[in-house]
Amino acid sequence: MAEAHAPSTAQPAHGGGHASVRTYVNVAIVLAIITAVEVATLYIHGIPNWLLVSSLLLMSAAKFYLVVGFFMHLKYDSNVMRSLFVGPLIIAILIILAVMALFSAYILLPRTYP
Amino acid sequence: MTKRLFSASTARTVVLLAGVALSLSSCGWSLWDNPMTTVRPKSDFGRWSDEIFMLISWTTLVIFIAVEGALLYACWRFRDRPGAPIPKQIHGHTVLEISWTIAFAVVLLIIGIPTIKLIFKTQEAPAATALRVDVAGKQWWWEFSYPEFKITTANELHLPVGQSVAFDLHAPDVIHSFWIPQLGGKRDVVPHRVNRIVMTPAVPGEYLGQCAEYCGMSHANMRFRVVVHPKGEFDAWVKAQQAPPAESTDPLAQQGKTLFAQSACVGCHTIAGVSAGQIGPNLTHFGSRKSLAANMMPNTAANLAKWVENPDHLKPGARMPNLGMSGEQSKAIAAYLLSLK
Amino acid sequence: MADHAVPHAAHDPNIGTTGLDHRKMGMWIFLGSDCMFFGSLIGTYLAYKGKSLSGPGPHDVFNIPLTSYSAALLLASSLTMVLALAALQHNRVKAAAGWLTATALMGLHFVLNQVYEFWSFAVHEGLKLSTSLFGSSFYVLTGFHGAHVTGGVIWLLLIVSLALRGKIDARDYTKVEVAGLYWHFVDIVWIAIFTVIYLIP
Amino acid sequence: MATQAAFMPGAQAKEQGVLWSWLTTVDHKRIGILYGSTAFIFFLIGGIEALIMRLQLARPDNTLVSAQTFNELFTMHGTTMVFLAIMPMSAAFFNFMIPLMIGARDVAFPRLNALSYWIFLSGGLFLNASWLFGMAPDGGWFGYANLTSAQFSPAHSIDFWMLGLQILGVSSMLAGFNFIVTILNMRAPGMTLMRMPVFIWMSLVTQFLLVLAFPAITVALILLMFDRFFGTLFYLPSAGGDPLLWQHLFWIFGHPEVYILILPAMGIVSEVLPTFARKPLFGAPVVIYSGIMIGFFGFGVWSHHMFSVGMGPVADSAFSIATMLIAVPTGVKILNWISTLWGGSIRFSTALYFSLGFIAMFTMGGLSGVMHASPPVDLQQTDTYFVVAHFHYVLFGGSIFGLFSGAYYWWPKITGRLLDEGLGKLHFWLMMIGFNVTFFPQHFLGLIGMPRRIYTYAPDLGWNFWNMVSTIGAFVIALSFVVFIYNVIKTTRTGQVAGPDPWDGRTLEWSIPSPPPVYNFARVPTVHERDDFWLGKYGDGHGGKPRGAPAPVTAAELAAIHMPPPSYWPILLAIALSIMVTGIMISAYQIIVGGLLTLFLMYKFAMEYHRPPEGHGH
Repeated sequence: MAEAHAPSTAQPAHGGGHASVRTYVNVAIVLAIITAVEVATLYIHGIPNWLLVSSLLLMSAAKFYLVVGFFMHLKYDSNVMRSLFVGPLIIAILIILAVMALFSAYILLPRTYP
Repeated sequence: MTKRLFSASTARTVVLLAGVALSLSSCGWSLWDNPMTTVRPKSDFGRWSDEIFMLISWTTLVIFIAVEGALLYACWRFRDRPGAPIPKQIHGHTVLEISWTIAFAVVLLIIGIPTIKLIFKTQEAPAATALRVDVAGKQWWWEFSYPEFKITTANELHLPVGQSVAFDLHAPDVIHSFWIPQLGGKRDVVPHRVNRIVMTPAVPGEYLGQCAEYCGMSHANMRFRVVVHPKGEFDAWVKAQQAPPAESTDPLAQQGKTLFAQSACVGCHTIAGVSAGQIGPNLTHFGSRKSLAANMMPNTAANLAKWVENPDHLKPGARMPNLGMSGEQSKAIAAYLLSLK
Repeated sequence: MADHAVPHAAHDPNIGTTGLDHRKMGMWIFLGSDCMFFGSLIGTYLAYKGKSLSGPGPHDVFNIPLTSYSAALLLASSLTMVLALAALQHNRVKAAAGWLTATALMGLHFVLNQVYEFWSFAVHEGLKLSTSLFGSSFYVLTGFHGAHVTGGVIWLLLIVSLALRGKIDARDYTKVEVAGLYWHFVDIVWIAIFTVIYLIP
Repeated sequence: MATQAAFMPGAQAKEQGVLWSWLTTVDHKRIGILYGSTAFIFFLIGGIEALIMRLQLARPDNTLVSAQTFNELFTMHGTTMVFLAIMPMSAAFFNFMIPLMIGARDVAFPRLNALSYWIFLSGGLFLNASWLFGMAPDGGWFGYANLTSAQFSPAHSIDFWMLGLQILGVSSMLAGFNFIVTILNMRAPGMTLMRMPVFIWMSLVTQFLLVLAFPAITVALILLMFDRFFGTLFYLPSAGGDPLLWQHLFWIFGHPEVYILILPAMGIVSEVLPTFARKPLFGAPVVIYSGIMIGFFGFGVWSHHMFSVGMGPVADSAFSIATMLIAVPTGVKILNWISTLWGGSIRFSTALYFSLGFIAMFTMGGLSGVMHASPPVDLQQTDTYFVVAHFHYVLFGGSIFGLFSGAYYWWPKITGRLLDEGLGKLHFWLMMIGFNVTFFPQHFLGLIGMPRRIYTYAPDLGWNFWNMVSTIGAFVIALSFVVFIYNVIKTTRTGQVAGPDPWDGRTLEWSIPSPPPVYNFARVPTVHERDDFWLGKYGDGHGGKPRGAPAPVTAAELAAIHMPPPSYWPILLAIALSIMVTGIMISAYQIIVGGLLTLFLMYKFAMEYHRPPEGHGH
């Protein structure tokens, strides 16, 4: 990352330009389909819980990626912009997971008092 | 302008650091023996922590001397001399960097492994034979209950020597921290959950405890007293506590009892057979306690009368209201309470 | 269109020596920071999930069809937002203003849906801020998201008003792009909230 | 609107009066001076609070101040030193030095920079105004729930603290965004990230910590505000709420905050040592990566502040290991600093004294920190004076020594005059001695059981002597600052004129006049290496020849410099924001009026320069 962004050597980096209106519409259609599937899974009974949760998380991650990558042009943007957003996002997710673990410790590993 | 006073200042640095080291090594030792010392442990739990503390202390002392020594030596050896050429422009040394990184990692392993072992060891479930004590930290006093014996007392904790004790810590109001320095580390007393600390007092004697988490106005006055008894003595104490309170024939005490029973006292305090208030400390055997108001002062008639008259004056923010007792009334109540052996 | 930022770098105070736009970079950092903001709120919600002592639980109150419709609205508004940017970059200012208006209206619709949702939860389901941990954490989390959407709507409408007054053209596309980044971010936060809070049982 | 006239240095000030020119300034150097002087005043206030506490604790059962006052003092001392003294003193150096050291003419968003300062000032004044209302915050700088709940703290004191921190958080985050963009996007041509001075690197890491850590406390404070004003249950145990949620959110912010306080000082030391040892920083990339590691791991160790709350052995172990890991990059840094001195030709200036003091004292603070990384040991030490000693060795022995090193080092650049070296060394020795006399005995006090945050103690606990020693030391520290202030006053008029490069410096700021002109660099430099300015003077020692003096700057070059003109929107916006936030304590109407005003001013602020100057783009 260091040398790639030497001032005055970087390419002009502009949002837009790289994705066409057609791409945007296609992405939106995919987003709509995923959302529909997400909601539909709620009404199908008999899916094991782990499968439901993991598939919902997977689908929302896909939507997240599509919006960030295409609508926000991060897929085409400079590495600097990417790391400015993805780094904090990773820290935020890790902290959410850690907080969940800390607060569920009492449920998962109940301390038995005789 | 930047080149003067070199040798004199270095000498001063040396003297200063030598002084620091001296105070660390010599005058330190004689003063560890204090009523709330953490480095003269009197329980298994305290001793284990102290062992790791000493391990880390010696390790870090070696590092400390090495680092500060290197710093001072570098300052002396490489001081600017008149007419000195520009020093060689060294940018770094990869092998050195890697080796001291590894060295630090090794030191941390030395400290880390026993630490992790001890974390699990000290947080094991207590043995079935352990004595259970329910501790409630309240603004700004301590309640101790022994469910096996059906005893409740306040601000004075009595324990048998050599028996494992499991403290279950409750906080009805805000966060406190239960700490008896000589018997080992502290554990916070947190509303909404029950914390636990387990230890085995090893030496009979009297120890002091104190709340160690800021809990409001009189946090500094939330102290308690711990008595570790030889085995037989503890049983006797339990028996005495289980007995109904003594009836005094002293007229002043009798008058005090009447006053107590007729006033707002009964709303907060329990005295077996007299009242059943739950808010303030249980006073059934109040006369047997050595101190008053969460170990703030000796439990004497004069102190107690002052306390009853105006609690807030002695203990800022005290939750016990000023009941407007006259001097005579408070003296009577003090006489009654002190008769509750 | 400013396809050659570097030669102009000395003149445009918004373009840095890397050729990147200050405002855009600043917005990305803000969004990174906002990840931590919503991360803390979502963490709070999850830490308290299932720990309410009383009151209706999440799946007693949620109106999934309505919320799905809201989620679809926000996703659609993201599409109109990029279309607005694309139109402006081609200097089609009127079209851009139209897409921006559509975006803002969908955002507004989302907010109104949320107001209705809150109202019906409070009145029909008896879930208030002070009812239970669920009530507290749900309203604060989704409420702050709603506040973000409201801020975005105001921002977009201000840009529309500039466009209508002829004060925006292709040169100013970065302004719309930066507003767009914010808008899409609000959308992805909703993607996360929708799944984590509404859908996962 | 689109015509952003070239702002010629000094012209505006002459037309509009000195006060107005400072109120509307957007010059990063002036804002830096504002930050520095404001922070120093708050530092003195925090110091006076500390002295009163030390007086109270000098003797057992002392009655100089009441319990309530003492609790207010330690709350305000902590809050002031962290948020109103050390952070803005660092911000003063960020403001003044970052553009100079990366070869830029200003920060990325000059008006936003002014806004950060004015919001900081209003937050600081608001927080301290609580003294005037007799409602100084008394919940500790950490404000642990549920003591701060409406039930246990019904007075407005907690509101002052809560809203004050919220305001200060806005200021810090705005500054953070600004500096990140400035550093990443405004470096002089050729200054790659790895060629940046280490101070700039540490500043960059600090800014990331700021913008990523503050949201956590923002959320924690929002939850507290909702609890206190709108009846939510977040920290209410009787409704199932968990007070530990506050502690987690607070320390998710609070631990990175520790590095926010120390990393700038580490950066300063990394500049001062090479200059006075006349040798490059040893292992500069390692120092930089260590800083990044410290910053990143800083987000993963927060619960080591909570070993005593009963998280269970698994969490205790995980956070213990993570905390020990963070000691590695810290130790590596210290050894690199010593190696920088090694083989050098060391000139003992006051700035270097303070840097050496930093290394010596921070090492001690770091080593006692290793003790707390071990939960069993921490259980004995947490919330005792041992911890007080530890973090003062880090924050005073570390941050303050480092910041004063920077002050003596960059003073000539900022003012054009040198501080007196003799008085400087007197300041150093008084501070060094006073500091150790004050805080070293507190290790003993902690080990013999003295808890923190107590306003009084019994006479029979063996604490009397060391408390008295500590109090005496505190007054020696106070004396050292009297010497510093005298030095500043004396040299303002009579100090030796510094010239552009008094220390034979290595980085770009020494290549321009002292004090620098408004535009900093008449010609933006091109950078080829780290320590480029030094290499230009002396060559690289491997056959690279020194570069000659650059061609003189032409009038045409000067005329082409565009600097942003002053703006009064930042200060107005800061006032409006304060009106809105304080409305929470006063009335809903004030919130609405303040909010609308804020919105309006944000619009005016944004529209002041709707377009870049003419000539851009097409």
